[in-house]
Formats: sequence, structure tokens, C-alpha cells
Amino acid sequence: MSMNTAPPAMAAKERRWITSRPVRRFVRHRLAIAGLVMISAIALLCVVGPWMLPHGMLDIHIRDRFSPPGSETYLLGTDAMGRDLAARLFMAGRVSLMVGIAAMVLSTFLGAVIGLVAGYFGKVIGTVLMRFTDAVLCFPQIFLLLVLAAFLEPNALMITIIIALTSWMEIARIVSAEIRSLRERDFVTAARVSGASHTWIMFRELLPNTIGPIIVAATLTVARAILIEAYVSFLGYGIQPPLPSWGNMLNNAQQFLDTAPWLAIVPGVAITLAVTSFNFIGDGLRDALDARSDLQ
Amino acid sequence: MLRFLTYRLAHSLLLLFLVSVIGFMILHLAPGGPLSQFALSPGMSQAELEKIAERMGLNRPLPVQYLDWAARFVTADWGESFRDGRAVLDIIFGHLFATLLLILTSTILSVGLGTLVGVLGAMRRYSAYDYLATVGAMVALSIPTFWFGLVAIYVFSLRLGWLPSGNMYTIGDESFLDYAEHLIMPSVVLALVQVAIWSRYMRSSILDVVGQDFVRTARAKGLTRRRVLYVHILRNALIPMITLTGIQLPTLLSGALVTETVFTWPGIGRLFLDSLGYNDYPVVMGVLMFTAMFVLLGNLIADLLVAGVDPRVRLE
Amino acid sequence: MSRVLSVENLGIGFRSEGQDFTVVRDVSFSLEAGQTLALVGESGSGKSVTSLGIMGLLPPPPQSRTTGRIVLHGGDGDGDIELLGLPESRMRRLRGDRIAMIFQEPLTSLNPVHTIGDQIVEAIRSHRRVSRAKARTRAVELLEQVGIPDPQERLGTYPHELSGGMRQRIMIAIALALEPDILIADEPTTALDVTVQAQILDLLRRLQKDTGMAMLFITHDFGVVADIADRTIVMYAGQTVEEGRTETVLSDPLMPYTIGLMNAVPRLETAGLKLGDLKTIEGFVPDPAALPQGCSFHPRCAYMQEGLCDTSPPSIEDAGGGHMVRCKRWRQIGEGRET
Amino acid sequence: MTIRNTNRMNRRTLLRTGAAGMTLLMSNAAVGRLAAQEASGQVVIGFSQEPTVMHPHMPHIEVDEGIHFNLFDPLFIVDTEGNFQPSLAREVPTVENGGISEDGLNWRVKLRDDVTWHDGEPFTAEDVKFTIELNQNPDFNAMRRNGHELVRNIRIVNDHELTWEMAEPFAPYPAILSWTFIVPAHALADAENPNQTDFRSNPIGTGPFSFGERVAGNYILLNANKDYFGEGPHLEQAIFRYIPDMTVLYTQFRTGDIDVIGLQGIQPDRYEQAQQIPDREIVIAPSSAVESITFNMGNPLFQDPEVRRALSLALDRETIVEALYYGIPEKTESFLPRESYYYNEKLPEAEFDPEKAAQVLDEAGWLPGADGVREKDGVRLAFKNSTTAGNNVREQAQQLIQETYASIGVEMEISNLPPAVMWGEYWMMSQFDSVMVGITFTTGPDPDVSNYLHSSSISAQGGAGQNTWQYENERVDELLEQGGRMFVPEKRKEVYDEIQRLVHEDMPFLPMFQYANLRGHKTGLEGFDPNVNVRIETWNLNEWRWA
Repeated sequence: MSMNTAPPAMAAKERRWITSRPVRRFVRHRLAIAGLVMISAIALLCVVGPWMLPHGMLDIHIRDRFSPPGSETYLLGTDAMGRDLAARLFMAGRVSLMVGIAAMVLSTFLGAVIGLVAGYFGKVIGTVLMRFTDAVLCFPQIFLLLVLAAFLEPNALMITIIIALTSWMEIARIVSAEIRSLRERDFVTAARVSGASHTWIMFRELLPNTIGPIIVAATLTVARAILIEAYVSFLGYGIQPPLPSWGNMLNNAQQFLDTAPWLAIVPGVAITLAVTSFNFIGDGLRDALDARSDLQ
Repeated sequence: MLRFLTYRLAHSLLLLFLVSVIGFMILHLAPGGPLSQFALSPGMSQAELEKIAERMGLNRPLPVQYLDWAARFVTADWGESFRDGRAVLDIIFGHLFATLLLILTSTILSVGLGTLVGVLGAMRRYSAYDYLATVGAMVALSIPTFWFGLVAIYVFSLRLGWLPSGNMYTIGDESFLDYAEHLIMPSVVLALVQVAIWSRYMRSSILDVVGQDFVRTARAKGLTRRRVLYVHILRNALIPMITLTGIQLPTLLSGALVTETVFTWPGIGRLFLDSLGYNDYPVVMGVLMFTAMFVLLGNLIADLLVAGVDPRVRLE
Repeated sequence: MSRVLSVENLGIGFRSEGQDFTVVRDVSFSLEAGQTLALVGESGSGKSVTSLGIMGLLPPPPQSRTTGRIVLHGGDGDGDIELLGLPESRMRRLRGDRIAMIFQEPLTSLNPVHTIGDQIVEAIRSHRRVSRAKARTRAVELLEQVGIPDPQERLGTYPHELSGGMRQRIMIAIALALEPDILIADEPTTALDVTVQAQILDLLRRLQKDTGMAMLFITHDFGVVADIADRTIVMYAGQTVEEGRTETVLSDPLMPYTIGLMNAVPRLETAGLKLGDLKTIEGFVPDPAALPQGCSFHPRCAYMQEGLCDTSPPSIEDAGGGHMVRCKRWRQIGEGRET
Repeated sequence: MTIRNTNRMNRRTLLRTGAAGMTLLMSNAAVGRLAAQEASGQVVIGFSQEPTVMHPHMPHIEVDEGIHFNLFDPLFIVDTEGNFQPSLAREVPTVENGGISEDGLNWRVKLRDDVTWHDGEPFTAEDVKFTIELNQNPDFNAMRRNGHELVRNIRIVNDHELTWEMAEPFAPYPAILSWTFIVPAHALADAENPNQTDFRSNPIGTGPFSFGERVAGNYILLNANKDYFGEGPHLEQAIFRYIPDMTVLYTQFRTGDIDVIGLQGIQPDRYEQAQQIPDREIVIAPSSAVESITFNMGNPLFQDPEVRRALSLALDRETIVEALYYGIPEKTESFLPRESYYYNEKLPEAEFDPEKAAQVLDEAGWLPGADGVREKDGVRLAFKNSTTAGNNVREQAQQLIQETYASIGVEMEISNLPPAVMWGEYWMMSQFDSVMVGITFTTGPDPDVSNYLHSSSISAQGGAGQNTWQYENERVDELLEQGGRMFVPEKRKEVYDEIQRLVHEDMPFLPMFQYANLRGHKTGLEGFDPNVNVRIETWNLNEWRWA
């Protein structure tokens, strides 16, 4: 029960009526559930899909190339080399989702550790780390990312690392701000007095208290990472063929835009659906985990 | 005020220094080099390439190269392009107009539309409209900009033939209409994400303000709804949006880069990508520094603006 | 003494996420010119919602619905006006003009980005066709009236530059700008220091005397009630649970909830001596969507009798001389006190 | 060297004017006046790369030469047939006409006396001397010194004649001179730093067009040089539009926003569609670049000739050319372009026979291992193949090859790199296993390929050159040295026929096809005549005109 519609004056006074728990709030969030269902379906298709199709993603059928969607054995048509687009789409989904999630894990880890250390130690270390974070934030992400991508050997791992290296800053800021506000709380003082080590306090006492915002930011990072992978691969700096990704499928599709538009439309829709799912989930999580969510 | 400015400038300078070090390291520590583009020219050899590298000063120790670069940078000499030998700053300024035109147009679009969508959403909270706007914004945030641009080109240029598929103007016809025609697709595509962001934040900012006591006071005074909205709610709700605009600058520039590449818009983003392709390090470095300065300056201006419109904020 | 406002069988409910619940039930009272009525209760008892209902500031249907009658009685030849169902445009014209309101948080009740001068002028000019200059002159008068030094200069200041007490004075000035018939004061002193509280109460009393307006004073603090109110209504869970002349209610409270509230007031004689006597009522105001069976106060009531209080809701009864009580055991409670 | 001492006009032009004799008799000044009267209209040329380097001797890429050809003139140029035609020189120096001594060591060049720079200064021998010396100047950031380094004792005989000596005979030097654009001494000689001159943004030449303006990232505008000494120009303006996206480029060609689509031109898959566009002519323009799979002979795997033979047998050139490149380029066996006088037509055609390839490997002792990949002495027959990331069609070819190779038990891993990495030390210092690349081996019309095939050109072994496959064959070395000193084409051809045969046999790389680009122009544009000997189609813009 929430008093969302109560007049503003009531909101604060009647908050105690709100008996919400994060899980219930999330479940009630229709979009979040839609997102969860959608992304599960996509993931399932990507895992199981390739086995259910008659063609492998690398099988070349030059004669059948540019078959439009729905032709004979090709569900979504074929590409410029006569490879089954559906098979490639699903395999590409694996790659893109994996890259997105791995980049999220890596950047979350990086951001959390930097934020934690910066927030906990404050003073010199904190200042240095946060200034560094600020400096990296000055670069528009795509610019920084392209510089890295242009000079490094492109493969899935490298792209993951590059994306992580350019998207940890937000989480670092969130975590360091949270930690700074938590640092002086009683339970931390108590832990310190009882002789707990810095590491213990940081990871066992402080980090769990910031997990809500981290989860929200991490979910949105997956969405962004998928978009970025797509863009970088589209430009040809990303994941390299024959390994398909949604982004590099678009790279190849660009030149056939007027003759075989499905090559561009199919992966684009897949990206949009996947990213939308993660954004919906992130929105739901924010509502569920963030007390101020009403206002977001 | 003065103290604030001094502090912020010092802070910005420190950040710029870090930015330059990070940029320089990435550019110069990475394998490959600026000369690889000449490798396949007839009659080229590694020995020739090394001679060119030496003449260009590319084989000196990195710190020396950095200091040399930095010493010139502070005197507004950002080096010369490896390609055409023009001053980097001139090249950047040469592309600035296109980028500014694009981002300003799309910002006006997105601020206008985003505010409208956000205000309506906040005013009719939980209505079908609000729900639709929320979902719409989330989907808009999820569509890959470059792909959206491609689809737009496919539909409006290739299929319908209504709009030009790229460039900023037709050579020989540089009329206002011609510019406008070229501007429509890129600015709309760039605005898509910005509208989504703006409307979301606007909605939440409005709800934030609507919930404040002074709005109730205003209504209790018997003001018209319109006056409450414009004089009391919007005025306050827009203040955080100024800060947001500053914070969103990097996103906007990233978006501009993507849009410029899809629509071959001759702006900074396009310049950056081209220079990257040709390993034109001085220009790449210059654009990196320029965007960072743009972002820092944008945020500073945003802070000053907030201080200007919000009497509670004192610059210290 | 003329009646300026009658509230009859007021009921207010909200709808949230498809669920309806009632927060004010069957509340009736009236306001007399020059008199003060106090509405007392804890947070969530429905007193603030009642005041917003009178002001017409509740969210529009279907998010909220209001039943009963609220009648603004005309003075100066105007007829009676039924406020419920009045179109917003007409209601707007009454707000601030005939009925004004001040709020609990002077810190946040003023718009931070406009000068106080503008905010006063705005109130005047939205109801009267007067020039800016005239409105400013009036604003200076008002500031003088509410006891603000250097009023001319204060017009150009922003709310955050003033203290809480000052800001509440500004709020009062705005409310009084058009000499309303009714002033609703929603916990106007709660957020202020004790010394400032007294000043503000003095000010309100003085202004009431000068203007003859009726005041609806909302508070949870019986100390304040004693200070200012002629009549008192105690509300709990959206209902009137006790009502009467202030002296009567204070000296002879019959509803256990009222007794509990009064015990929660630090009195001068107990302060510093027997702090242990300062009691609070256990528990919370119930969720309006899940009211307890029987008397809604019974889960927290010290006088609760099983089988009586938890079965059917009590009705309101006259304990003599217009002292109304909603409690099945008011007689026992009253007797207990006498013996 | 065959020399046709015609004016700088090709046969088509002569036929068109229908007054060949007249034209030849006309003084150059007359031609110039005629051009001035004629010049009308403009042409918009779309390039997918941006010309930025206006100084023709500073490091640049092929698109820049599209501008150089029009702003400047060399002493003589190469026509579409591979013949030199005089430009700033009155005649092409040869052994026959005494311009080059028998031993190739002494040169004498006579210049035209009717040429002025765009700024009105007269063109003299001083300019030629300056240009060659500029390319020798250690402080100057020259693109290539190759050939110029051998020039000694440049002597100015008079304003329009000069001589020099060569440190050693160097047959490709005429070819090098044919793209050595003469730059003005008066504008450049006084520069304190030859690398930082105003000339780079405001070039002055003698060419048919003068520099108008450049809007960076957008276009370059050239204006007709009405005093041009040669034919034309017939157009008032030429606009080089930079349109970085191939799809947009094609669209603008289709809609008529650009008149000519140049450089990489139209993508092969659009050939059929492009031919349907009304009022457009699509031209297949052969390029001298040859696409091949190259092997790094430093890798023990490729030192086994049987492996190279098997890989050649399993290379389906036919499908690559026909399906992926839509049959536009032609299969080739040689590294020399088909149009070259020195092209060896008798090379046996490579077969495609995967079964035979498997058999070859079986016989050579490469037997399938547990994972299906062949092994020999514990070495797996697995290697990487790299190319520039982002080249779609080439990536498709890689994938096709990968599939066939896999079918004979050879594992080819595709590992593509961004250009900056690919063409850096990875390529130059032979750090790759194998590469798919299109290379122009020749030096203009000259068949000298020492830079790519001589064992002294292996950069990875301290040499100077691009023998990145580390090919070493003593006989080839000998022949290359011999051919480099020969000035009589008929005799020289025998040497290069033999070199081509030997390399074809050794297979340090597998040539697949000679590139051909689809270019298009609006119907009514005359004079568009791609030249395989130069890198860009705007080499003869002075002859273009609207019908």
C-alpha cells in the first residue's frame, strides 16, 4: 500500500502506511516484469535457438544469399553469403549479451572498488581517485572508447574490457558518495573500535549497504554496454567476423540497406528489445530499491 | 564568487591535466602508429617510414613528446595535423559550427519537446498518457542511435526521397531552407535520446517540486493553475535541469559523434573518427582535449546559471 | 456571533492503485467569526486532510472524493456558497480571498526563488485589480502588521535569508493580505522554537481580534490548544472522537485518546521533575484501508474492554453541554475521575 | 620505351575534335585561349576519403593525388596505355632522343617555355631542380625519396633546360618522375622550415586547375586555370566532395547530387542496380592492385612448399570473384597488372581442387589429428589470417576460405586488426602468419618490384622494403637487379616474365584477382578515362567536359 496519490502534504506524514518491501514493489512494477520476461525469452532463444534451426551460423550457401525473411528454411532470411540470419542472430545474441553482462560485471567491480576505496579512505587517496574519476568522466564515452578500440586488437574480450574501462565512473561516484555518508555511522565506528580491518569494514560492513544503488546502476550498465558494443562493432572496431554480434551484423547490413533491408532491421530490433528489457528492469529495480523512486 | 571561480578553474585545470595525460598515454602507448596509413603506398619501406617518424619527432621518449606537446598546448598551439599541416585548433574550429548547429538544434528540440512531455506526464501522473510517455522514453533510450539513423535514411531518403541522406548543405545552394532540410533527420535522430532523458528528468523534477509545500501555498493563495505551473513549479523544476544539461554534455557529444557518422555531418565527431582512421594523432588529441574542455566549461556555465537563477545557491 | 462556515458530514476518501480508502468520516463542525476552533490529533488522524478538503486542495476525482457539505456563509450580502462541487475557477477565487491558510513548515512553504515581496504582491494581484505599486504598499503594511522590522527592505529578500519565525510571519501576512473570513492554520507553530511559538500565537490572537476572522487551528499539541482555541475537536482515524468547549475538553476529557494526547504534553509542573510521567500512546494510527473492528482506537486504548470495544464501532454521544464523545465507556471514565 | 610525341591528348579527344592535324599544329597558347573560351560548367566528384594533403611531396594517400594531378604537373605523365607523354618537359627523355645516356647515368631534360604558375610567375628549370632537391632535403618530411636519392649534380643549363647525373642506373626513375609533381621554388625555397609552409593550405601549381577553397571535412573547390598550357580545362570548376559513407555516396550519385563517383566507387553488389539508373554510365576501371593471400615465410609452416601448394589448390578464386565481387575484377596469376607491357600471359592457371589439396598434404606427411586439423611433427596446420577490420567483402572472402580450408583439415583463424595496428609493425616487420591484402606491386608503369620481392627488402631482417612475406630466391634477386638497370622494354620484358614465372611457382603469396573498381558518371560527361597506371581517376580532369 502506498500513498502515491495522496496530496503532497500527506506523503511524509503517512509514509508509515507504506508497508512495501523491495521485492513486492518490483513485482508490482509491470514494466520490470515485462522486461524480465522479454530478456529471458531472448536469452532462451539465443541459447536454444541455434539448435532448433536447420542451418548453422557459419554455413555458407552462396546460391541462397539475400533470401528475404520467411523463405523456405530461412526463418529470417539470409545474409550476403547466404548464411541463415536467424542462426546468426541467436549466436550474435549470445555474444552481445555476454559482452554486455561481462562488461557490466567488470565495470561494476572496478567502479565499486574504486568508489569504496575513495569513499572509505577519503583524504588523499579518495581525492586522487575521485579526481581521476572526474577526469575520465570529462571524455564523452564514445570518444574515449573509439580511441581505445582503434589501437587495440579487436575481439570480444578486448571490447568487453574497453567498455568496462569507459563505464565504471558512474558506479564509482555512487559508491564513494554512499560510503562517505555511511563511514561515520555507528556500526562502522563500532567495527573499527572492535579492531576490524579496513578490508573487513569496507567489504563486509560498508559495501552491502550500497548494494541497492549498485544493482540499479549495474542493470542500466548492461543496457548501455550492449548499445556501445553494437556501435563500436558497427563501425568495424568491435567484434570481428566470423564471430557475429548484433553490432557487426549491422555493419555488414549497412551497404545492403536498399536491397536487403531486413539485414539491418532484424539485428536492430533485437538490440532495441534487449536494451529496452534491461532498461525496464533497471527502472523497476530503482523503484524497488530506492526510497526516492517515486520522484525518479 | 571570485573564490568560487578560482576554485573551479583550478579544479578544471587539474582535470584537464589528468585528461591530457590519459589521452596522451592511450594514444602513444597503443601499438601501431600514425604512419601505418602510408605503408601500402607504392615504393614504401619500413626504413622510409622510420625516417618519416624521425622527422615528425615520433621516436622521441614519450615524456619528452608529452612535455613538448603540453608546452605548446598552453600557448594555444595544439600542434599541426599530420595530414594537411593545418593548426589543430583551426581544424577543430572549422568543424565546430557544424557540431554546434547540430547539438543546438537538437537541444532546442529536445528541451522543448522533453519539457512538454515531462510536464504533461507529471501533471497527469499514472494516466494512460503518462504510462505511454514513460514506456516511449524507455524505448527511445534503448534504440541504438546509429541504427535509428540508418532506418531513417532508408525510409526518408531511399524509399520516400523526402530528405537528403547526409551532409550539411548542397554546394551551391546554401540557403536557409537547404540547411534546414539537411538538418531535420540528424537533429531529430540526435534529439530522440535527449527528449527521452529530458522528459524523464523533467517529469521527476516536476513531481519533486509539485510535492513541495510552497506549491500548496501558491494554490492556497488562490493562484490560477497556469500561474502555479509557470511561476512556481516550472521555475523551480528547471533549475536542476540546468545542472542536468551540464552533466549530459558528454552524452550529447557522444550522440553527436554517432549522428555525425551516420549522416556524414561535417562536425567534430566526424573529424574525430576520420582523424582516428588516419592516425592523425595531433587532431585526435586535440579533439579529446577540446571535448573535455567543452564539458568542463559547460558544467561551469551550468553552475553559474544555477547560481544566477536560484537565490539559495551562493558561489563559495 | 455569525457563522461563517459549516461542515456537515464531511467524508474524504482516496483512491490509489485501484484501491479506495476513507481517511475522513462523518465530520461536522462550524466556524464562527472571531472564534477559533482547534482540530487536534496525531499525524494521520485526518485533520490536515479535512483542512485541505475545505480549501479544495485535494487531488481531483477520481483520485480523491469528498462527500457531505461544506458551506461558506456569506457576509456583506453574499449568499451561502456550497464549496463542494464548486467549479475550480470559482473555488480559486475564494481561496486566499475568503479562506486563507498557513502551514506547518515555514521553511518550505515559501517559494525559494521568488522574493517575499513578489509572493505577497502575487497573492493580492491574483484577486484584486490593483497596480503593482499599490500592491507593494499593501505588502509593506502587511509586513508591519505581522511585526516585521524594516518592511520596505524585506520585500526584496528571499525566504532563505529569513529565520523560521520570520517566514511564518510572512506566511501570515500573505494569508491576511485580502482580509479573509477564515484562516486555516495547519500546525503553524510546530516547527518553531518555543519562544517563537508563543510570539506567533500572540500575533495570531491579536490579528484575529483586529480582523474578526474565524480561525481553524490544527495541532496535535494541547498546550497550544489551551492557549488559543475557543472550541476543540479531537480527531482519530478520520473521525471526531471528542468535541466541546476547550475548557471542558481540557478539564474533563472523556475519550481515552484525548487523555492519552494530553498526557503526552509536557506540562510546566512536570517538566524537569517527573519526566517519567510523560507518556506517549503506544502504537500507531491505523492504516485507513485496514481499520480495526469496533472502535478504531481500541488496539491502543488503555480502557479497552474486550467484547465491547472490539465488536461494533461506537457512536458519538452528548456528555452534556455540547461535549460530544465517541466512546462506549465514557461514563465509566468520567466516573472514575470523579471518585 | 615507346614514345609517342603527341600533345597531351588521348586518341578519343583527337577523334572527337575531328581535327587532329590542326590541333597538333596549334600553338599551345592557342589551345590555352580556346580552353579559356570553352571552360564552362562544373563537375562534382564524390570521394569516400577526404583529400587533405595539398603538398604533393608530403606523406599522403591516394585520394590526395586526385587533387595533385590537377593543381600540378610532372615533367611527363603516363597515359592509359602505359606510355609517357610530355607535360612540363618538351619531350620525354629517352635513350633514343638523347635525354638519357646509354648507361642511364646522365639525364638531360628540356622544358616548356610557355608555362606560368598560378600566381603568374614563370615556370623555369629552377623549379625542377628545387623539387628534386626538396625530396633529398633531410629536413623535409618527404613521402618518398626512392630514386631521387640517386640524383647528383643538378645543373641548370638555361631557364628551360637542365641536366643531372644518377649515382647508378635506375630504370624505374622515369616512372617515379611521372608522379613527381613540380612545385614552385619561388614559393617554397625561402621557407625556414620546409614542413611548415603556407603552401600546404594554399598550394600554387602549374596545373589545369588552381586551388579555390577547402572546407575541411566537406569539399575542395578547384577553379579552371584559364592560362593552362595543355589541353583544357573545359570545366570552370571542379568540386571534390568528401562523403565518408559508401551508401550515402552511392545514394548521392543516384540522386544526381554528385556527377562522378570516384575512388572505391560503387560497391560491386550494386553493379546491376547501378546500371539501371537512367543517365548514368558505369565504368569498370581496372586498378593495378592485386588481391592476394600472403604467407609469412618466416613461419616454419609456410616454409613447406607443399603446404603452400595445397593452400593454393583449396583456394576457390572463382567463387570469390564471381559471388563476392560479382565478377567485376578478373582472376589473375601475376602480381603485375594485366594492362602492363610486362605482364606474363603464359602463367598456368591455378586450379581449385580441394581433394587434390588434401592429397598433397597427405603425401607431404600432414595427417589429420584428433581435432580434424592436420599435423606434422607435432606442428598443427593452423594459422591466423589478418586484414583490415571493417572491410566487409574481404571479411566475407576470409570466411569462405576459412570454410574450404577447414574441409581439408587446415585451420585458418580470422584475426582482423584496426588499420593502425595492421599496417604498422605487424605488417612491416612480418609479425603476421598470413594476410589478405591488395597491393600495387609496380612503380607506376614500371615493372620493378624489388621493393616487394628482393631478399634485401625484408624489413624484418634489417632490409629496406616491403618484402614482408620474407621471400628469398637468389635467382629472383639476380633478375630483379638486372631488370632494374635495363632501359629497353623488349629485352626487359623477358627478365620480368621469368620473375613472374618463378614467383608463381614459389607462391610466397597467392594472387587471386586484379582489382577493378566500379565508377560512374553522368551521361554527357566526356573525357572520363580511368588510367590503370595512376591511382586515381581524376588524373585527366583537364580533358573532362560536358557534351
